[in-house]
Amino acid sequence: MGMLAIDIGWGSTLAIKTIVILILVPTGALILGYTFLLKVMSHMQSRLGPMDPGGFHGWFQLVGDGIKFIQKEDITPEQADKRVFAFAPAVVVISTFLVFLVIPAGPDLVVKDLDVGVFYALAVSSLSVIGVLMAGWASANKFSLLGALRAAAQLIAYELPLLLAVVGVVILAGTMSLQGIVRAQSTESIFGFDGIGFPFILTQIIGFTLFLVASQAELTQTPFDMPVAESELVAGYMVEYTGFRFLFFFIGEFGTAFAFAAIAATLFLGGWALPASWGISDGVMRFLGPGVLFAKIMLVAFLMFWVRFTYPRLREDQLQALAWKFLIPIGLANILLTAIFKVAF
Amino acid sequence: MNRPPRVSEAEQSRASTGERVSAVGASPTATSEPMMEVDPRLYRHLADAQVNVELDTGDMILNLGPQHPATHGTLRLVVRLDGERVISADPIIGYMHRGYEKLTEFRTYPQITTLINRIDWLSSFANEVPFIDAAEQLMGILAPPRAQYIRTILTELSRIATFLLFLGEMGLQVGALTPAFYGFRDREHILNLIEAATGGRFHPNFNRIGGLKDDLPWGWVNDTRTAMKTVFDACDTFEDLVAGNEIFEARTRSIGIIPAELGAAYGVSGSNLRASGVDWDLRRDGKPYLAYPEIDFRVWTHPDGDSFARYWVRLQETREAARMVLQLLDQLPSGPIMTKVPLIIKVPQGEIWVETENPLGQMGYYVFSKGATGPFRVKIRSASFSNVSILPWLLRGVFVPDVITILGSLYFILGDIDR
Amino acid sequence: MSDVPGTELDSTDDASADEVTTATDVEVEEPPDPHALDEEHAQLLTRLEGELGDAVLDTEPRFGDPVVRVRRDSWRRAAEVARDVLECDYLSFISGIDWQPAPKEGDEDSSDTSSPVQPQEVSYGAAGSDGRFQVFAHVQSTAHHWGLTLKVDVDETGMLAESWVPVYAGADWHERECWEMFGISFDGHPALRHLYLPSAFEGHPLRKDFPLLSRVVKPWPGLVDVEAMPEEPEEPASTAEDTE
Amino acid sequence: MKPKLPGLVSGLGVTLKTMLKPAVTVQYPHEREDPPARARGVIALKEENCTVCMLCARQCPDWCIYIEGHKEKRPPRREGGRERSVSVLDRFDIDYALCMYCGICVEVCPFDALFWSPEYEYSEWNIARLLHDKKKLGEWMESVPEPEPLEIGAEVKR
Repeated sequence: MGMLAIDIGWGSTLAIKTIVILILVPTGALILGYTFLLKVMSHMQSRLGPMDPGGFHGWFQLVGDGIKFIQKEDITPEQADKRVFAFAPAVVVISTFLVFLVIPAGPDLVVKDLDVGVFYALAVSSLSVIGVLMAGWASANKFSLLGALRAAAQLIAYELPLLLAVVGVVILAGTMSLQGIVRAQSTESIFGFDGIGFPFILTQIIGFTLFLVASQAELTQTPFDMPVAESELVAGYMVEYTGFRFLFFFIGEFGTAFAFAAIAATLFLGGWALPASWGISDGVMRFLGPGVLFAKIMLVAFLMFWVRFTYPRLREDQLQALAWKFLIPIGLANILLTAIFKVAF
Repeated sequence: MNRPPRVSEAEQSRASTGERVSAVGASPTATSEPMMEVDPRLYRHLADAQVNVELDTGDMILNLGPQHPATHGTLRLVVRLDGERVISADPIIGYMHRGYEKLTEFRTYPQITTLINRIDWLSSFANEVPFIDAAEQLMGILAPPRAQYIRTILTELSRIATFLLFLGEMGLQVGALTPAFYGFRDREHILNLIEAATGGRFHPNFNRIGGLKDDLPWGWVNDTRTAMKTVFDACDTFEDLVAGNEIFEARTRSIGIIPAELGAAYGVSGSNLRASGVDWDLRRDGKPYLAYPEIDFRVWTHPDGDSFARYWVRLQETREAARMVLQLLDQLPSGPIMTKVPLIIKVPQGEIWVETENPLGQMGYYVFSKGATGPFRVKIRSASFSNVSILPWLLRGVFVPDVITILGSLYFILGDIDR
Repeated sequence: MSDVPGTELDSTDDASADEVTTATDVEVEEPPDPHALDEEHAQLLTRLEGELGDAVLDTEPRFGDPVVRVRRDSWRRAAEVARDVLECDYLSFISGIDWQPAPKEGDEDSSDTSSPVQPQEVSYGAAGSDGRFQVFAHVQSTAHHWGLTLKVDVDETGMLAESWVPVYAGADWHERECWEMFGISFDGHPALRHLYLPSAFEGHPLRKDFPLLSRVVKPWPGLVDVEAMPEEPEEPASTAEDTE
Repeated sequence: MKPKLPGLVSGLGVTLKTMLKPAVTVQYPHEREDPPARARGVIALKEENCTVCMLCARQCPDWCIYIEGHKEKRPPRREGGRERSVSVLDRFDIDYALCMYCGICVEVCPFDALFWSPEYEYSEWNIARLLHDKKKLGEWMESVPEPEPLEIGAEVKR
């Protein structure tokens, strides 16, 4: 890890990295939330979205919201299970921060390049289910209880398709470490032509769509946003939360969206790397990498939010049927297909 | 400029067969909860509604409302749930009861017209029409043809405004955020038209006994024609965005099926009943009123009687209303706006029942007059009151999200229920 | 149009029934009687009378809509006949009416003309009535698009009418509202409880003797009058009359 | 009929098209949408026409017009004629917190003293200030538009 000129030892580099992650996730959530939830959604609904706060196109809106939430009174319902109620948002947000440990943003801009990177990322992302259940149960409110039970059923049902979608990529790359996958995508070539490297989306288009659909469900976004269905359960498990705790949930929601977009970009669109044939040295990539990754994240996030703003919501039994009867068989078929291609070529 | 109706062939063919989803059993038997057998297709989602006894979890009583995003106002639905499935639903109304029938006993006729357009505030012009018609018939006078035509145009405009809001709103009930904004955006054109002619966007107060308060402003007819074009485009957008959407169809097909006989027994009217296959529209079948006999229009029905059918029928009726407005504009006669009417209006003794086809259903007034400047008693029959009275039967054995879909598809207004 | 049998002949009602138009100075030539029934409704009426026989006390067409008053004990039977024989499967509404004129609120000479002054003597509507309270309903046919209005008297002591819930499922709410507003209870109704008003509400608002409370609280701005010239004698409150 | 794309795809098309089209919203404080001439925004009082006949106060369903007046002696029009006694307006308040903008007062006034003006920006922090007195109602007079021409085919009132 000789990134910096002077060697400041293992401990402090880790400290710097955690600080970077602690800053990166909320800002990532803010940027994503601002561009998509405020600006893109409004333009899709033929309106302008916030224009006044912060002068140019209301960029200060979400920062202002954050400050507003912080200074808001923090209400705990009287019959709530106090400790569980207080701790639930933390559990939801922890899983978001943990995911960013393995996502590479440059040749060596990664906190810890685990060999089981993909497996770790998806395992950690399912931690939030516990937080959601805790929130729903502890706030002693019928609506939030309903929301939490729906969320639990949904998140568990969609872990499997999420994993199956990723297995195809792992077969093609031959490794589970994200850095390795990124390297594979930039160096390999498709049938001899290596002008654009080999982003796995080209052959893994089924895997990509499966991953997007499953991550929509993980993020409880509109085709699958039963846990937070405004017209039914008002705000699902977040009903009783106000002030700073609600801010946690907000960061959790958009942070996870940022994380899933990052994983999708890394696995399918080649992550921070540009194709090796373009001959850009690692030194330059160290600065260029985060920008490229950010652009790809924005592309994937646009797809996710575009679907979120257009489609109505499914019912949970239809959602479960979709997962078990439709997505999982497709995931398995995709794996089989990739394996055959891998062996054949 | 009459555009052919953009209707998918499947709906077209099934709608024209006109067969009605019939309740196999006889009318409701004499038990408190009118249990009855229903046609097997309907029973599909009722059948697996039996309480799973072996788990024997206690029922949870949930209050949907009066403060709830899906209840269009202050309807309170006390729902007994077993898990996510509704065992019994009891709508509690009256949070918005303003006591109109008592108020009418202390008002003169002009004052009442300003009040009654606040019953169904979305299509407020349409509320005034039956009352004014009743008073005019009692007095034996008839509004001049131009006034009748302008009244019909404004009624159809308020129908389009109400339905555009519904087409967007229904998307929101089922979870899509965007259609609601399209509904409001396109409705603005219609409200601007109504405001240009009458002075008020929501409460026009344009009707007088014997005619209208004033004539149309300059250039209003051309503005209306261009507005009708945006209505057709809006309907096409909703067709693509909501009606054609497979998720929307999955959420609304065969949900909340109202058999025609039971709907009639409960007094369900308007698009809700036409969506169950009943070919009945007061503008064509009832006593002739306003300028409807002079124009030809098609009454849309749908055989299924489920939430999707109600959405589909209202979508076609919006297009039909836009075509009707264009016809009316072409045949708009010139002439006076008001007949000779005494300054202080005294309606002679008598009673009359007048009902019209309002956007939400059939609205009627039974006016008793004893020759004073105000009526003796006015019975206001509002459409949403009966449309909502079928909820206890309709919501049995239904999932919670489907409760919201059914509430959205019945499309009631709280002011209309509570009067 | 048979006359109102037995009960005190109420002249004003008949006078206006056949006198064609009463609008003061609208000169219009003699239109056909506005109340005439078209042959569809006339035939409907005869079938109903044939079916119910002497249970029908009086019928009177009102603007093309037959109004039929039936005996108290055959109210539910009339509904069954309407639904089965006349195929009127659509229940429009059921409601009540209190024929007693509202007492003149406030003192006699107060020049409060905010609400219209109703005539004080008692007069009944079409097809008459033999008491203060009446329940009336309107039913229609979804297939043949005809309809009729049925009325029944409710005696002031019992305040009881037969419930239509066994015949029309939709009658439930209408009858609850009628019970709540007039105090007419319906036997055979599953659960007569408040529909609009809070459960602790006593009194029946739509009865004529129930005051409109919102008006009692605030003085009427129209009561104020232009002060007379200081030295002139107090003018008679003429301005109040002519505006009536 | 354009080829029937599956609903899911055509729905996405609609939102994308709308995203690229300009927004329709009016940024209120900076841009303003002026209401049509007939909009019933506020009621203006032309004091000279008012003869304190109290008709508007009596016909108003919301009881929101409060009038006080007194009689005065005025010199006769023609010399030698009898002295005229004329009612003079002391107080004419309209409580816009109660008013429902029905327009009965404007119509029932026999002396054309009340007019409609499309002005709508008179919201207040304190509800008591919504009681506009005679002077304020007079100020609204110049925002009353000229009666605009009617549609063709309309009978021009004599």
